[in-house]
Amino acid sequence: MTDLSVQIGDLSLRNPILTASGTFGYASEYETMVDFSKIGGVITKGISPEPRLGNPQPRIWETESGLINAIGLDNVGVKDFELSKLDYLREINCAVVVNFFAESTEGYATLAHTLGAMVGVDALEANISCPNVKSGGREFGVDPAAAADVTRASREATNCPLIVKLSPDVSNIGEIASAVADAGADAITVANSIPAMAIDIDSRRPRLSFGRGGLTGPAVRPIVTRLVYESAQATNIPIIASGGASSWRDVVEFMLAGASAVQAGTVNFVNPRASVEMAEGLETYCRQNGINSLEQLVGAVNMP
Amino acid sequence: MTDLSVQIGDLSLRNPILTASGTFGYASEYETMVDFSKIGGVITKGISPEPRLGNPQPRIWETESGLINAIGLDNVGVKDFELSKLDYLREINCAVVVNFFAESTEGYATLAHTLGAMVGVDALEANISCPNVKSGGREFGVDPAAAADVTRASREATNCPLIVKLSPDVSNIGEIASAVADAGADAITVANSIPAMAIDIDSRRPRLSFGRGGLTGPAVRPIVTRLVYESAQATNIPIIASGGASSWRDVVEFMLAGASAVQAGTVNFVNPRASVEMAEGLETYCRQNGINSLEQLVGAVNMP
Amino acid sequence: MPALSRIPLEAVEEAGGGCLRLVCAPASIVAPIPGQFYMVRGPWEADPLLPRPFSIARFRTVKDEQVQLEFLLRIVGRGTRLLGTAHAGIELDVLGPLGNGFEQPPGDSAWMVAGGIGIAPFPALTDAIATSKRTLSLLVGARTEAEIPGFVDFETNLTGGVEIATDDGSAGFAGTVVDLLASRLQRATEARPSQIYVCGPHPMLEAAAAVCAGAGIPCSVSLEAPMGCGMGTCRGCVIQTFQDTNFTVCTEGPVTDANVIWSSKPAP
Amino acid sequence: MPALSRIPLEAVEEAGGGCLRLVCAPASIVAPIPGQFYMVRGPWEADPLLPRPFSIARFRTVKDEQVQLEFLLRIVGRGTRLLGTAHAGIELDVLGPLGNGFEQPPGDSAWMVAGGIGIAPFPALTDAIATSKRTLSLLVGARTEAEIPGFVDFETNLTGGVEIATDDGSAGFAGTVVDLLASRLQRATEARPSQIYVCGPHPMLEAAAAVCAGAGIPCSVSLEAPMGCGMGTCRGCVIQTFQDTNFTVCTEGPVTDANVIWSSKPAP
Ligand SMILES: Cc1cc2nc3c(=O)[nH]c(=O)nc-3n(C[C@H](O)[C@H](O)[C@H](O)COP(=O)(O)OP(=O)(O)OC[C@H]3O[C@@H](n4cnc5c(N)ncnc54)[C@H](O)[C@@H]3O)c2cc1C
Ligand SMILES: Cc1cc2nc3c(=O)[nH]c(=O)nc-3n(C[C@H](O)[C@H](O)[C@H](O)COP(=O)(O)OP(=O)(O)OC[C@H]3O[C@@H](n4cnc5c(N)ncnc54)[C@H](O)[C@@H]3O)c2cc1C
Ligand SMILES: Cc1cc2nc3c(=O)[nH]c(=O)nc-3n(C[C@H](O)[C@H](O)[C@H](O)COP(=O)(O)O)c2cc1C
Ligand SMILES: Cc1cc2nc3c(=O)[nH]c(=O)nc-3n(C[C@H](O)[C@H](O)[C@H](O)COP(=O)(O)O)c2cc1C
Ligand code: FES
Ligand code: FES
Repeated sequence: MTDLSVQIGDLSLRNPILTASGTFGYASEYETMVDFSKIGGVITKGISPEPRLGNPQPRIWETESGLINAIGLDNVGVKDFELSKLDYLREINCAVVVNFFAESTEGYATLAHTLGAMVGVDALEANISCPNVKSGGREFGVDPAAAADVTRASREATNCPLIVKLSPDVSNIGEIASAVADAGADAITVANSIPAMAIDIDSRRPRLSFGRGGLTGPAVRPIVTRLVYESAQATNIPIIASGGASSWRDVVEFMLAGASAVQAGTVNFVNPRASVEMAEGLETYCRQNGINSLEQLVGAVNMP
Repeated sequence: MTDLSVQIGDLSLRNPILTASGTFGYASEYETMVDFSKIGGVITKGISPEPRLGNPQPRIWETESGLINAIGLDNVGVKDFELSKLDYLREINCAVVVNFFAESTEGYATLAHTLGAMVGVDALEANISCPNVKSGGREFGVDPAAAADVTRASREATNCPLIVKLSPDVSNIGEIASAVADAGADAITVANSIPAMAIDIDSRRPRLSFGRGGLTGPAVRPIVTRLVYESAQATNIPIIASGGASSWRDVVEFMLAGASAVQAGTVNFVNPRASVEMAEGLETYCRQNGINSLEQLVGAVNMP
Repeated sequence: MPALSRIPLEAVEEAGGGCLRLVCAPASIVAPIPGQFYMVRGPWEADPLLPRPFSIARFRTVKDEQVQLEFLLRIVGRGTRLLGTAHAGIELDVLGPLGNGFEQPPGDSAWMVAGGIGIAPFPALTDAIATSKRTLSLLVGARTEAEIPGFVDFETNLTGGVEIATDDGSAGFAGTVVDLLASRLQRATEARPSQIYVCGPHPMLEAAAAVCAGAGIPCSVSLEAPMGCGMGTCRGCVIQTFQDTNFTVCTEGPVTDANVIWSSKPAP
Repeated sequence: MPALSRIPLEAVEEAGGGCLRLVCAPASIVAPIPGQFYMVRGPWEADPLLPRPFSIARFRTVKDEQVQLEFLLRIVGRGTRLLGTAHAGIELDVLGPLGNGFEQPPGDSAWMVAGGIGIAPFPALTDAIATSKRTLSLLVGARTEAEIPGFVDFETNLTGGVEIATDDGSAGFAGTVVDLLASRLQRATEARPSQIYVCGPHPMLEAAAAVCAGAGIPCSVSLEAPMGCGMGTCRGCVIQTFQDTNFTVCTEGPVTDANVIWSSKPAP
């Protein structure tokens, strides 16, 4: 059997398929659908220092092959996460990555410290790129110095493997990727949803209560593939692709572009079993093509 | 009848529908399909100082609700444009905008001077954002100072109305928009195609010979709508939306976000009559909704 | 326990009032509870992307414990248009049953109040209540006569009768179905129902809930909200209750007691 | 003069070798020239986005000067899959006729050489040449017998006969159809054709062109390239000729003399 395992800092994954933050709840929701032992890991909904209700309706709007969301980081908060969600996550047979965000550099550090110390948390993913909240998030993700600061502060606060999730709407993602790598990130996720907007021409109001939102789904995959490629050219730390992956073919494509792992996000809504199907498809593909180690795939695109 | 006319600097358009550069050839190709007197204007394929063959095959690849192209600015060059294309364009009953690009600031200025002096050319659109060529193009479009330089140089070289076409892959398009406005542009086009990439997992080569390409079509519209909105917040010069418009509804949506005119691009391939249908649909919409002047639409979105 | 099944479409039929009946082939799946819903997607490419939520309109168990699902739908946008032009033989991806369904009424009689396509869950509810020999009435409203959805042969079980309301007065009561509800509750001749079930657009539910609260009759509503996942994960369907808490329509609803969402104090 | 027409699909049929016949309803459109093509799109949403190019496989003029178009297609990807599962009654957007078609052969006999679905334009070409009483042969190749496309009832006009080549030797000549062409040209018994028409994948066209050039027989190829617009504007289909000039397949082709694209000097 092909070895699909992936090492990201101190985090070991059985295979490179992770479920993306905000698209897989706290895992228990998919218990009847997903055999967790078939995927690499789950990434939780973004956790904040305090619980958040999120934005009012409407929060999602579908566009051509894409989805715009402005959920507003509706989450249970770190306290309730530990009390009511972590027990379940501890028991599932795959890696558990906790996505988190705060409104200040110190906030990130405090939360990284708290979450990183929880038994059952295998890695942290710092969301420095959420387009859907008024403060915190995206402003850290578009400036290399700010991104490095948040990374460094979080890094110093915990020994837990640290993934930093970047913004896609930058002209030079390589610059941010290497700033974050230098500041101590074990890996980067490329990328969060792409800031977007849709307007109801009848009411003349945005389709989402928040105004803007983040675009995800197959529509954005070609853009994210390019961002993954550019990030891989700029840094040596592992890259986790996130944006539009819908099948094992897309997983292979992202890996060829330079990703070591791939997140299944919006596709979970289209097909809740997608993550397992992606992992199984990847395995079959590797077996049929004589690929013994994923290193033979990562970054193996032949550019002209 | 509703007055759909639009004024962009000294350029008068009968209505706000323009055909996008590179998707409408030199207009004569659509003679049997499009009644030019029903649309605002046509924008030619990008013209360069010398003729260009463009990139080898493959040049286009379809993605979910999108198209990636790396044509490589295949065009007849300015000399042959004047000799063999301009006579036809002079005769058609709508505005003629010539898209152009060069490899240096001086190159832009020289070409702006030459093209701007040609009888029959109603406006120029400077492409400072093409992702599909090795030099020239995009590097001007992601840096406010460089964008301003090219704009200023072109502005000083001609009195012809000057539109500058921006890059979408920037974190702060407003900054570039206002730099270009201050440098003398009459209008900006928001935006060119979004840098993207697709890989053939069998050959492990990019789907396009050039490696990367630009993503267009409905997939990108929500991103471009947001960019139009942000540009409109940052500058007072007219904005021309370009990216994914497929129906008159999309035209209204772009106008609500802040666009004064809208380009029909990839949709011409889906339906060569799309530009006329968009103009007709807009007229009906305005008539049915008691809109006497497009000023009632432009930027009229109610943000939260 | 929701499951994801690929089920061939057996028939697509006009159901009156511009609505369509989608009948699935019998499949080895668990039976739903009336009021539960499914996320449904046809075999198209990535646009439209997401499955669409539909209430179970009717279901029956056929030979070999196979369950046959039936949906009633109104064409309003891109996804329903494609489903409406689908032909027998294509395969649907059907995720469900999802959410919470209706409970049996506490007493002998119950009313169902439908706004337009809000009638969808009521044939199944009627089937379930009819077995318990209760008196059941249906109040159904639409903008105009032509838009009144078909009744899919469940009238026979509507022992309490059917009343129609049209906004334009083209058929039955002239006014909204909530106006009809209020006026019927005031009619002296009418026995008061032990439970009122309401399904329709959000503002109609709120109005009906207020009428029921005023009359002191338990009101069970089936909520609608834009849905991404149907499983509680995307948080797209979450609404805020009068107590400023989140209510996840797909998992805590779609059916819920109205006073969970709106203050049960009657409007002043 | 290309036009954009919305034409109902009258029938979808298996045509052998895994190919399908799409028959359009008669429409008031101009008749194409064999070898021309159409950009075809079904009534789906924005994915797949672009119409797909298909050669006119056959056409006939029916009563009231209506023209009935027929396409032959192989399912290879997303767009052809959707077209293949389309059902009679749906409407297709059909843009064409586009590009340049075949010319009549200069002499009395001609051969048609098809690689797989490259057979598509030849029924129409056969119809057109058959009226002029010339001798016509078809050479058709596929990887294996099961993939040989059907002949759509035009064998009767193939007065020169049909020869088959399969890569795996499962039927007819063992080898590629270009090998078959070369070997047939060398058979002493065979009358040399005045014109050879070739349709198939690009490398096959190039190989066939070299064989024809070696034999000194005019060779007309129908080129394939990814197409966006079919009208010469997107520049997606442009290939470079041996003279380093651009050749726009959709408007200068798809049919062209082979020596416009490849040097007519036979391979050394
Ligand atoms: C729990 C639940 C159960 C349901 N049960 C049923 C049922 O049994 N039967 C049924 O018919 N429906 C039911 N619905 C509603 C149904 O899910 C929606 O009608 C359906 O999802 C619409 O999908 P669509 O793709 O056709 O519309 P979309 O194209 O996705 O549009 C979504 C909504 O936006 C509106 N819209 C679309 N485009 C525009 C535009 N350009 N401008 C303004 N508005 C626009 C549409 O009218 C539609 O209401 C249910 C919903 C829920 C949440
Ligand atoms: C002038 C002209 C005439 C033609 N006439 C005919 C005709 O008469 N009959 C006919 O059947 N065809 C014809 N073709 C070819 C036909 O246009 C293509 O087969 C069709 O466009 C494929 O569309 P699709 O959506 O099914 O494939 P797509 O999904 O768009 O794929 C395009 C190509 O890429 C390949 N591909 C798709 N996905 C992948 C992947 N993941 N990895 C690797 N490769 C992939 C496919 O095999 C296909 O060849 C013609 C082409 C031209 C240019
Ligand atoms: C409904 C929704 C909620 C999301 N919530 C979060 C979140 O809480 N934190 C985060 O970092 N990313 C969040 N994301 C982004 C996803 O994790 C992922 O990066 C993005 O959706 C792109 O991948 P996809 O196209 O596969 O969905 C969310 C995305 C969606 C669609
Ligand atoms: C095939 C193709 C060729 C293009 N060529 C040019 C060009 O020469 N110059 C330019 O400025 N933009 C060019 N563009 C970009 C378009 O003008 C337009 O900005 C873009 O396609 C986005 O709009 P759309 O989504 O409506 O197509 C090209 C786009 C396509 C698809
Ligand atoms: S639909 Fe996703 S949480 Fe309810
Ligand atoms: S297909 Fe667009 S130029 Fe030929």
